[in-house]
Amino acid sequence: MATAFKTVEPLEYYRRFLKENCRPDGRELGEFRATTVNIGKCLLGIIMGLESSLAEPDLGVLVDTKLNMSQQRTLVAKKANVILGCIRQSIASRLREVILPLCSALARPRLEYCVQLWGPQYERDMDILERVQQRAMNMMQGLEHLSYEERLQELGLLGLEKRSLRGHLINVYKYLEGGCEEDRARLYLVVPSSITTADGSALVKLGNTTVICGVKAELAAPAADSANKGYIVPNVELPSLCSTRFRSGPPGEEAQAASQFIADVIENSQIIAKEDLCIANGKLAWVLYCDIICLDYDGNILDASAFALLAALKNVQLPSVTINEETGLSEVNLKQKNPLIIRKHPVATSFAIFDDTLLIVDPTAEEEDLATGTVTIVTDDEGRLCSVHKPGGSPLTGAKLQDCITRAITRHKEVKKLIDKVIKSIKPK
Amino acid sequence: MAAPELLSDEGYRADGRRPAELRKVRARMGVFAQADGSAYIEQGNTKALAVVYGPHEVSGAGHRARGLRSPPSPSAPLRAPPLPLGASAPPRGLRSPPSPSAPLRAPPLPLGASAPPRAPPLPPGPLRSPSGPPLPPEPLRSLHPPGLSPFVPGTPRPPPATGAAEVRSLPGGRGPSPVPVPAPPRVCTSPPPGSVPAPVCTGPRPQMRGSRSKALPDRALVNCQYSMATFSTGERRRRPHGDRQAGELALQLKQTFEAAILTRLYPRSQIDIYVQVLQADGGNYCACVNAATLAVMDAGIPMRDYVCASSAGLAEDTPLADLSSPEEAAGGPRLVLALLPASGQIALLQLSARLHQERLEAALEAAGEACRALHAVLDRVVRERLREVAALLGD
Amino acid sequence: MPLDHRRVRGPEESQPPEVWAAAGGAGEVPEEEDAAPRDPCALRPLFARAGLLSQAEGSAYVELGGGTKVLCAAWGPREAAEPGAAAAAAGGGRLLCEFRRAPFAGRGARLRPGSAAEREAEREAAAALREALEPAVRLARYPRARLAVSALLLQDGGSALAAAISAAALALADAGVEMYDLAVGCALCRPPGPAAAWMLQPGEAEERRAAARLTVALLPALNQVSAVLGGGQGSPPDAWAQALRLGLDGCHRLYPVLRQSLLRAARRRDAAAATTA
Amino acid sequence: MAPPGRYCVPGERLCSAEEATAGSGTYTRHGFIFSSLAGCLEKRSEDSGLPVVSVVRDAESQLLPDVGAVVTCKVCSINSRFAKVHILYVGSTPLKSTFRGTIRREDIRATEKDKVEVYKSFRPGDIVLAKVISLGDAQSNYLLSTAENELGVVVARSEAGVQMVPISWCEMQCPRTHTKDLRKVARVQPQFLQT
Amino acid sequence: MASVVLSEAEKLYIVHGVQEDLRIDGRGCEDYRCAEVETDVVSNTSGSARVKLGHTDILVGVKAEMGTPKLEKPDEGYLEFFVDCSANATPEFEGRGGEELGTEIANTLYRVFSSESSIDLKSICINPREHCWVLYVDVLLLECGGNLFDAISIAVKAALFNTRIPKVRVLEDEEGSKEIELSDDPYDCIRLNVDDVPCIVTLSKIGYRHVVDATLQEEACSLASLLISVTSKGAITSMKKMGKGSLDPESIFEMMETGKRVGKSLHIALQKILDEEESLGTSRQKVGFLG
Repeated sequence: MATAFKTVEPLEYYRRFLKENCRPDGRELGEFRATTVNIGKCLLGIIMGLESSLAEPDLGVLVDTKLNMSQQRTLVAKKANVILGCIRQSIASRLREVILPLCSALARPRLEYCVQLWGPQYERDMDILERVQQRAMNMMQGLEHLSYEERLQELGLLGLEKRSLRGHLINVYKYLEGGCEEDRARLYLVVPSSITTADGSALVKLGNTTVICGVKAELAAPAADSANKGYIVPNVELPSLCSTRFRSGPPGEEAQAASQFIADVIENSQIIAKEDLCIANGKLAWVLYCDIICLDYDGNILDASAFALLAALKNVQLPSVTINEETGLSEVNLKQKNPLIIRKHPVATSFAIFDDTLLIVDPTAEEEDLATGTVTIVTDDEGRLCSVHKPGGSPLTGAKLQDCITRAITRHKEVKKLIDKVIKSIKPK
Repeated sequence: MAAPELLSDEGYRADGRRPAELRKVRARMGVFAQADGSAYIEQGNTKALAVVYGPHEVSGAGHRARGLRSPPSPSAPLRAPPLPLGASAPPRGLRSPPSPSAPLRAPPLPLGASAPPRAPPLPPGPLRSPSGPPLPPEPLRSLHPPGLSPFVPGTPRPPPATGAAEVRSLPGGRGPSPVPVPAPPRVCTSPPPGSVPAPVCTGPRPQMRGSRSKALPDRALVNCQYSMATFSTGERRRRPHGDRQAGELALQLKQTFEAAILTRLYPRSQIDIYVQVLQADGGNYCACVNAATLAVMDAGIPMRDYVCASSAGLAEDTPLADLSSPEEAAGGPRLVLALLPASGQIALLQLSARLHQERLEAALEAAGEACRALHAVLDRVVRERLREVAALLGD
Repeated sequence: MPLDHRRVRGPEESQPPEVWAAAGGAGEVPEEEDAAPRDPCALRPLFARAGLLSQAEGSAYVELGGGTKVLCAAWGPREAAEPGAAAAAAGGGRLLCEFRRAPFAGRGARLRPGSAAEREAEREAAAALREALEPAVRLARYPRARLAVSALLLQDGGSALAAAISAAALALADAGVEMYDLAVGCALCRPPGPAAAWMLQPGEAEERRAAARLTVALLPALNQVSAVLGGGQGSPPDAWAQALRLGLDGCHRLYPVLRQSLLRAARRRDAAAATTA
Repeated sequence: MAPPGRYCVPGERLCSAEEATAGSGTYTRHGFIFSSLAGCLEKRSEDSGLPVVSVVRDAESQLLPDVGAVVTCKVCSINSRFAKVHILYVGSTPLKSTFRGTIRREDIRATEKDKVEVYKSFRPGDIVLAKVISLGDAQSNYLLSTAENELGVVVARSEAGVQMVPISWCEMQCPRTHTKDLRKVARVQPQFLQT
Repeated sequence: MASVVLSEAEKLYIVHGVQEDLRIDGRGCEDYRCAEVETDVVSNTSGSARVKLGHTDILVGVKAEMGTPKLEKPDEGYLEFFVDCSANATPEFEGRGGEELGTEIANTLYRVFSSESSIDLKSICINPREHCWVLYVDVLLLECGGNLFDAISIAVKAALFNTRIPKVRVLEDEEGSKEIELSDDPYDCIRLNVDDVPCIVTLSKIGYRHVVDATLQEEACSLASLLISVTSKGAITSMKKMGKGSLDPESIFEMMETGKRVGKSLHIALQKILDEEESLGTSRQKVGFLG
């Protein structure tokens, strides 16, 4: 997508949306992306493809009812027009070679993004959008004589009906579950997880951003200075697999920063008391290696990582260890396992700052690139701040920051609710 | 100061040598066929190999095109189909690689036959191991110019015109060092017109070997690598090269040969000298220098003179030439001298441990003597080599 | 390890609890280590899905019943990074393969990311992957360009390389790279013992105990073998040949599954066309 | 691709080479046509004999700038000898990643090549239509040409930062400041000149 | 890897020749080039060998050093392989250039020696989970004229055959602290039994046929080759397909058969030489690189 922007001034183009209080992917500024958590055991593939997960029995779907469809529709249409406007103004020539790329690159994705939000049954809505597309085509010379369908053929574009299949699925969810949720994070999926070689694992999907966290527990002697403490070793990996922006090889800056951030969160929030990890004072303690790997990088990696870490720790099962008195050797009983004690539930919420004033929650990769700054706020159950992470960027007034914090706290509630729901859903098994 | 036991009361060294005596030196030129020049030298138990590539274009790109060069004879394959080769195959089949005429296709592998390894190519002479029958007539189809000339650097007498001209005219005397095995019809290795591009080499990107920017406008770039086989030393080495010491020695080698080679003849080109210590028993660097000298000559690259290197030390006041590793280990002053014998110029002098300046004279003198002695030996090797090559190319 | 400063430091060394359990006597018994000799020709259920990552141009996920989970992403032709490489690739594109193992992928001790041993293992697997895929890709169609595939092993339940090969082929096809054929990977192993028969798609435990292992990759439509990689206890050629046949047969049986997943992906893409145009 | 027809995967045998000719996304082996893409099968029957079989994907098919292709690119730097550009689209398909290209001075226009000045033809930031004339060699990258009437600058901004309007084949004008700038302009129909 | 550039015509020439069972140097498809083997060339190693196969020149040194057994195999010693593709072979290998190929070969050797039967590792264990011999097998590639793997495997086998590990006695004094004593007699030493050490046979597919012991030029013509390690008894211990091409199953089966056949005779020939040299003992005139 990033390349597609090159033809229109990206920021310029973006501001047009912000003026309309909407974002290219159809969300409003204060709107989170679909969030998915995945703990327990079943195909990881399910989480990544929606349709198969319908089969999943313990599937909780919560759809926001506030955002009603008609409003959404107009939004979409508006957006598409905005874009076409951009194109019209930014191009002197109406040469097909120029317009077509731009339309296909800029306009169509926008239109289609929200296709899933209305079933094809709404004839009228389709008309709205078809019209938009027609407009796009009228802008192209040499096609005036053709009818709309013919032009589609000519240009190898698809009629919109064909694309709205995926819309069905989402609707199905809507009907499945009428549950209502405070915020605008539209879709929560709850499917059990996957990695059996890890002692605990979770997969979190925040829109497209997908992060998996696996926790492996090992035994080691505590550090000399803190004899009664165990270790928690977080490690965030951004492999080249998750986005072209990362090279393979040793962790880059962003990965290192993320690891450090997670480490700070763990440290500050006391998510787990390290004392709990100590088995024999000064002799033996647990080491929790928390490896967080990003599978699909579409922005807001910090929120996802923190979330994944929490969820993974939630379902860690440690074997019981006893110190044999006479031999002094420790014995591990792998049969008998018990969960970790999670003291706090820190939740991270990230905002992107536009032009020093506009705040956008849960930024996508695109948005992060364009934003003038970002800020991440971590709060715990009592709504206390665990960490405020603002790596430079444009300044932020105290009031704005306060605003962020309040939003973060509300966000925390929902996420907490989600986690509990997840845990409950997998308890029976 | 030097430990006393370096010299017995009778004035003999630990290995029975006299103070000024060298260890047994044995050398051979043209060990490898594919390199432009190569040589092997034994000084006592110290064994070293040297290989020379070039002069060639500095950027690696041209190099990869060359790929591994066997002696170039571009049209050979098309002109010489396998069968005719049989005719030219030597009668003494077993020791030649199987060729149709040789009746030896039957056993899939004439290994057993080849057991007492190939005889040295040299005609009788003090430097040759006696074993093995003499070499077969060389069916070397001499499409390529003779790379080696009878011209021996540093010799007072004027070189035969042809040879000398040879060396100067064709860049780097690209001629292969003729190997005693009958050369199979070579498939051209320099890309002929319309050749397919090189197979994507999984090896290093050529860039890593010097880019064009390193090319010197007025002379050739001498590029050296010094490496010691992991098994060459008593204690196993972890890496053959790439450590600081190896880098330092490579640099010294480079400087030494920049002094000796007539680099002005090859502007904007590169000459690679790779030395490899196979077995280390003192004076490794010296052995490498001597081997490299031979290799450079084998490659037909003009030099001012031989470069002969030898080490020397002192036991009390008696200078010791050509130290062995125990003698080196014994501590005491030790200097390494690289000499251009004819002119008597010093290419490199390195003195470790401190030493009073008038005692330097003695040591230096000893080293100088050693170098001159070595020069005599190397000279003999070269001349025999040339005679033999001349013979091969003659008929 | 060298990369320590790039990652959050942990203790110098630590042991997995299994070690101590063994010391405690109670030898751990992995559940899939079923004493009952399973049908050697039985394939484990395979779940494959193509086109699931938003950022990658093509992607695929393959999971085996054994618990092996591999995620693959592929990127279509890019400009070859360095000019020298471009020259080398003038005849056709270059295929760059990467293979990574998640630190928690293995049973027992955690694989320390960035450690020399780990890098070595990954590099070797990557090379094997490349050799298995190269014959399937029409590199000649992409002059001066490079194609990239990177596989991430999330969990190793045996037959990891085979799964990676299949997944990588799917990812490439999903990315719209022109290929002669898909590549289907399949692993076998021979348990110790004189008369033991080769079995298809060994689980992790079986693989660990195996006397000999073999991984084959097949281009099913062309019936060409693109990878043979195996070793272990010596046995006469015909035994290996028979193992090879078994493996190839396994590939043929896996093919439909992969094919279906790819078709589904293609339909899906057309249905919701070009969300990433 | 009006009706969603048959889908196929790489290596799938489509038909024998006798009954059709191989189109895009396919290859021929031992007298049969195979698919080389995962996509939708398309049979377009040419009036001239055999139908063309090809396998098509939607927009995101992986194509490269090929010799003769018309590409849309953005000028990123110029000097007296050539202009360096980023190729963004091949025909009407956006590329996944930009490819670097070069428009040499002598390839800018067809006539009076010797009089051409690069800076009078392109400026950094311009959107240019060009044609690929060579893939280049080890050193250079894609070589492009604008030596045709339809090729050249299609989008350009003036110093004032506004879209300029083409007024002749070699000039564009800034609607705000009315200053004229020299460009190698792609021919555009008059009816679009005022916008 | 070192490679030569061939024109289409030259490739055609080679391929056609192979079809006729005639190769550019006059060999048949199943013939090896003349190989020269000499053991004990580097005196300060436990065992060494040099193999010259056509233009491929390999030097292998084996050093036995004392180490601690691996955790999973407390009662066995182990082998360590290291392959140094020195710049001697080709300037491309200068610096770190040869490492990629080096590690590839080393990995292959590990796989070839993976089956426990190949060498009796228990015999080189001194005392369980404390001391054992570690055999560092260091391969030095001096010149490569094709078919590296075979040449290297031959050299390795020869070197292992030549290896002599000093006998050691473990003395245990009263407070249980162990002491290791090296026997000073150079002649009482452990020899390794190399009967089951496999050799690698690389079969390169050229046209519709496959050849063994391909030269560089032939390697340039072959898209895919199968690497098989065969024991003297004709058992296959490992297989690997190499190269960017693919093979059809039938040809693989043929190749395995050929590989077995050739491999066996290879072993016989090699063993013959080794025994010959052995019989000569110290009287043998060492030639090394002077020959």
